[in-house]
Amino acid sequence: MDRATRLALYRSLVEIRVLEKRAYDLFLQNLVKGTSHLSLGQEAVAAGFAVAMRKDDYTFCTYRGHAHTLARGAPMVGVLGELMGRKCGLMGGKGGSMHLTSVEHGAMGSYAIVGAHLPVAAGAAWSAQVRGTDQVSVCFFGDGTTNIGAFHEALNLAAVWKLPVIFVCENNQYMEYTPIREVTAVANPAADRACAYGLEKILIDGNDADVVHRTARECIGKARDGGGPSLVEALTYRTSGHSRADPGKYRPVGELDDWLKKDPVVLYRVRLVGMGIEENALRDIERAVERAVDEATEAAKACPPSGVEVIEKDVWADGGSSWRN
Amino acid sequence: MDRATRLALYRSLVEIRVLEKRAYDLFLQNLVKGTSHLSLGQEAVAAGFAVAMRKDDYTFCTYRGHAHTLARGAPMVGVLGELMGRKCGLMGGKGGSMHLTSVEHGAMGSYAIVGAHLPVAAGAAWSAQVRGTDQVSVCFFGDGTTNIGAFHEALNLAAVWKLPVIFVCENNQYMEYTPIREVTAVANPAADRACAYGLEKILIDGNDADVVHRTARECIGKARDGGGPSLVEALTYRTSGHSRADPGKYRPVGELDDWLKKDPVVLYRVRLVGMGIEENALRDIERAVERAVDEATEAAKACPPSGVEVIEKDVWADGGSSWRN
Amino acid sequence: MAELTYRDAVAAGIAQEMARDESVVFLGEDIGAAGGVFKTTLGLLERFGPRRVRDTPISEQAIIGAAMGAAMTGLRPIAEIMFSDFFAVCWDMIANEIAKTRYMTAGQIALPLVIRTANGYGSRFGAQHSQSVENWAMAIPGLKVVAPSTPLDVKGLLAAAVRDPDPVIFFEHKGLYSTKGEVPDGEIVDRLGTAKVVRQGEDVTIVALAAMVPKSLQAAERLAAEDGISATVVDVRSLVPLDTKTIFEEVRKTGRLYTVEENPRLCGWGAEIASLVAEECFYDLDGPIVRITTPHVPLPAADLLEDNAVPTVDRIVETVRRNAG
Amino acid sequence: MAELTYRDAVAAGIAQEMARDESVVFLGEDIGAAGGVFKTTLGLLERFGPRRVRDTPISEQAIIGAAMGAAMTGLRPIAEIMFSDFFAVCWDMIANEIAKTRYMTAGQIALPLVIRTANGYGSRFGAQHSQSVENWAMAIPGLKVVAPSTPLDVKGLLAAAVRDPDPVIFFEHKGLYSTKGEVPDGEIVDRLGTAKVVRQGEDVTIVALAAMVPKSLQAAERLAAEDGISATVVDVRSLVPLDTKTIFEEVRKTGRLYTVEENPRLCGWGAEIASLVAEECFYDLDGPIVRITTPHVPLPAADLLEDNAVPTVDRIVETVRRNAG
Ligand SMILES: Cc1ncc(C[n+]2csc(CCOP(=O)(O)OP(=O)(O)O)c2C)c(N)n1
Ligand SMILES: Cc1ncc(C[n+]2csc(CCOP(=O)(O)OP(=O)(O)O)c2C)c(N)n1
Ligand SMILES: [Mg+2]
Ligand SMILES: [Mg+2]
Repeated sequence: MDRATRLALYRSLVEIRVLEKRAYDLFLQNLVKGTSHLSLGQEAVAAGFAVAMRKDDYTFCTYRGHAHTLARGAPMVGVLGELMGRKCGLMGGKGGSMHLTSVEHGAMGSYAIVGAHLPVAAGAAWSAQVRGTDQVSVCFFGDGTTNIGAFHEALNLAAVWKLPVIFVCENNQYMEYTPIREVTAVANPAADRACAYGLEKILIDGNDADVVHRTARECIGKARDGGGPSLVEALTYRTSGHSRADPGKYRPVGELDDWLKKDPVVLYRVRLVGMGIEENALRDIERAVERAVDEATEAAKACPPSGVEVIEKDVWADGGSSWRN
Repeated sequence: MDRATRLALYRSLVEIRVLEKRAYDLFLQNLVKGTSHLSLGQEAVAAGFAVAMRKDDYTFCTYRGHAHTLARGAPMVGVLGELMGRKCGLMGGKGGSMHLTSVEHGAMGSYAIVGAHLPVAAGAAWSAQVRGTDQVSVCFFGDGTTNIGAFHEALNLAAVWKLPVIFVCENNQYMEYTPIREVTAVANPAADRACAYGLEKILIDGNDADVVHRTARECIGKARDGGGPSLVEALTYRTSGHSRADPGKYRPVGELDDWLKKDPVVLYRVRLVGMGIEENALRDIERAVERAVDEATEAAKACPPSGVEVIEKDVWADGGSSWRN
Repeated sequence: MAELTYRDAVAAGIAQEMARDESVVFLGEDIGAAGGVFKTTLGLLERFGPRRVRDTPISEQAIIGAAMGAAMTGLRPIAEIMFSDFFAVCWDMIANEIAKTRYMTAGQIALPLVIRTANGYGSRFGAQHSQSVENWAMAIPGLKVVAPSTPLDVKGLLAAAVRDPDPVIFFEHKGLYSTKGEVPDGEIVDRLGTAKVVRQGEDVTIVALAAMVPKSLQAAERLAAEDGISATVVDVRSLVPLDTKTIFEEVRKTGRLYTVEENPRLCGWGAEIASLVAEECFYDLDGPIVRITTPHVPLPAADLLEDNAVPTVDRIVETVRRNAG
Repeated sequence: MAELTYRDAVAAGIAQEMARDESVVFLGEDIGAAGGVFKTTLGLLERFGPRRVRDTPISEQAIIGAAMGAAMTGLRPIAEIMFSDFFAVCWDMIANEIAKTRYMTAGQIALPLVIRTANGYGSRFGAQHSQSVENWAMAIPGLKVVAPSTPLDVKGLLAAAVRDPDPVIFFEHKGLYSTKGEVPDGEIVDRLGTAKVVRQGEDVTIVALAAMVPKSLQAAERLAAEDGISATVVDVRSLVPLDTKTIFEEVRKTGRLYTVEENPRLCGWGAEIASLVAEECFYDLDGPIVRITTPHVPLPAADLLEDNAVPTVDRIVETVRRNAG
């Protein structure tokens, strides 16, 4: 892995970390009114994949989608603006935190009903196959998602049609508040099910950006070459609550601390320094990101809230919502 | 296996065979107006399980459910009457061929939407578990059903809760007209997926009534003893079309003939004779069954059609359908 | 000018559009090699090949999800859901994902797709294969909803649906598949959102949809002959957009409105039209608005029961006769 | 007499029934150890134990299917679907299986069960977590449908629902969870199918449901104070069975009907009531029936947009003022 890639990974990790923290601060300031689901602790999955993707590849993610949307290059002000219900939001406040989308950057939507986007991601991959492009579709979801019907249908279809899609399970150990192991028949909710679709079992350390990136490159390369889908399970942990309102009290004592020792941003920084990359270069990135997030925050705050005139817009392609003549 | 069990199995096989043929004849005579999905060629699965079940166990099956309903002891006249829309039908003509039900005999319904009854069967098993009875729930479905979401959800729940339920996939090689192998990621659509639920792989010859029966006894015994669910794939073939209207032209030449050589009724008869059971005993069974089916046919024909007064009955427990005061 | 069946008009409409536009693709269960379980899609696989015409597993969520993913990435998919009752197994994909995505993304994602389905009573299939669920779709903002009653309208409206930039739910009526009608040669493209006055009268206005249109026409003839009541019959054709202009105009002329709905009573499409008329044409009404619907019950299977549950010609005649007095 | 929140009334109602009847069991996602994501079920696991209170995987089809299977075999399950929007992922189980089974089996199978769910706008969750889908349930024959607006009604109607021998869909309104009200001590059991006149007036009748009830009451106060218009407000409470008696009586007294519906316009519950009134109270009406609904759009996420999409007190006041003139 070359230096540029490593720095790109680090930058992405830091961007997500700082932006997610900012989102939380803004919630505490009552500037983010709705819910929000942060990826603190899970940054390496988003960064590792996004850096391995081509500009015209597709990302599909869940309500826990700030990280993935940002990692594909969506503007910070658009993300924060959306959380705050502002005109400058990626969707002008109509979608909210759970539905971040930036088609321009290949971020094809954040989906808030568990499992729904897996078939959709398969469909985008099918489209690439039919159109004869070599685009790849990457679909992120949680451990809890592996127990819903749509998971099964999407995996089977993708395998049968050999679709260029990577299904990435971010196993952060919990659904909302219930530990995944209490409601799942196998120990590794995604990896142990690859067998059901004739796929290879891929279980990786989701807190190691290099490991994720390498896996991403392999799976994406295979998909692009017509080798069909992959199912990846990345082990990780969300170090904040499920959503903004959750203090995470259901966690056994010590669990969070253990995982904080494996903080993906810290780990990666230590590794880069250990490899001889100058602290300065890293600090430049950190400062630049802080600045960018600050600027985006100010810009979003300065932006007016979305006006009621958009309520009846954009149901249809003609821009309106009329259902009669 | 004792003689009585073997004769019971044979009787059940013959009953299903003769009744299904009769259903087809009645369709040709335009006395059965709706659709019907026969189990010709698949008799050993229904017989093998039903004979192993206890009177208070539960059967759940699909639109292809005449065999299973009959095998649990439902009266022939009720089955034929239902197909013909008569008052004496199991549900007085309201359900039709696809929904045969006889709660009195543990036949808890035939379900016509692919996959739906798997969670329901799990629920009945959960109920037995909660109530502390040792009843077992047996759920039959086709190969095509293994690709729908409800399959996945039911299997996982049953495994996690260690429910006393046996899921039995009758792999008859086809969905309606499409071969299952063309749309499934694994060769054995059910058996190769046991791994995804931490279950044992069980793949059996579904045309051998003894094999099915032995498997049924093992799985049912395990479930009754608190050992949890099983997933069984029984290889078989439907020797008629998918439903009444289907001539089965999509089959490769010779395939049907090959399977007819493995006819479960003929095979079993030959085996019994080979074991020294007297032809006479078998012929007695055959004649008794023919007579019973003839009588049931005449009784059903003699029975008046259901009257329009039942249309607005039995939506609610009070017997009516009123939605207002 | 050729005489086509309603059934053949489906394949003709799809073929016209697939020939015109390379981006139109078609997927569903048994639609390819088998030509559809209702034989509505015969010849399409042969003509357009397996790249564009795909048989799927029994995975309705995957079918609709795949169509959605394909539509947002450059294709114009037509997805078949074999029976409209099965919308229930993929309702999230239809009602929560497809219908809402353009709106939530403030227009970033376009979903030009068609979901075709066989709807309605008449085949004695029972409660899970006979429903009229146009109102399910009509209730969801973001879906256009069409239900033709003639071969000509099938072809023309299907073409319009495929060319429409928004998701269209296309209800074909099972009971009409074998009906025939003249369809001019050459390209036919109709307009969504337009009702048709199929009989002009003076005393009462009957609005109907799909299979209820020919019944209403028959009833109108009888009312004219037996009672001297002259009825206008409007074929609504398109529920969303709704041609309130035509409906209101015809109601204003006669001062009396009857809806004839195959759906069970509560929240049927006729309720919406009745409420619109009761608000916007109140002062033009000469008497109560009367809805003629299936009672609020599931459909029974037996022919006599099924035929008498849905509105019959007799019931339409008697209701209008009694009320228009 | 104690003051309870609407939220606490849920747990109180469930607890009352679980304490009374051993056969009542409760299942859903995060309902046990976590006490529900809306904290509506706190303490139930501790009190009734894991045999009767079960956390499930994210498998809505399995949840509802399990409830169904349990209900037909001797239990009285209460199932929670976390948000009513998720009905869409298990709609087949609700609309095709549970609703139709008693009818199809001519009364052989009883399904005494309750499906509770958090419904409605107000949490800035966006289009997939904020819907009012009472009309989805109302449209399905075989489901009873309840939507209380006060803590007292929550407890009493929930108890009635649990004791009812038929399936009941119980809509709790997210936006009301933190509202408070007096609830007498001791057992409370209300009656399904009864509306409440919550304000008596003379000029117009407003019928409303759930969160629209307090808004309608506020609007009525303003209409009285600002315009001298005296409004009756009816809390419909139960959509199936529907208390047409009370509604008709109140409409007849004032001659004017307004519905206030949170659902998007088309095929809302108010359309049904409007059509009933337009048929059965036509000659008592003094002016058009007016429906005040959310426009036919998905719900936007930003607070300002969400609050203005659904009917506001202002909009109710202005609409009545304009029309009642
Ligand atoms: C079909 C459905 N059921 C339930 C929910 C509520 N819900 C939202 S997030 C969540 C937990 C999801 O867990 P997981 O898939 O592990 O993702 P994570 O939040 O941990 O990233 C649940 C149950 C939902 N959105 N959709
Ligand atoms: C959800 C759903 N999709 C499609 C159908 C239509 N359909 C009825 S039977 C059938 C084939 C089922 O195949 P399989 O599960 O192998 O059972 P078999 O008929 O072979 O016994 C299909 C597609 C259905 N009833 N339900
Ligand atoms: Mg998780
Ligand atoms: Mg099969």
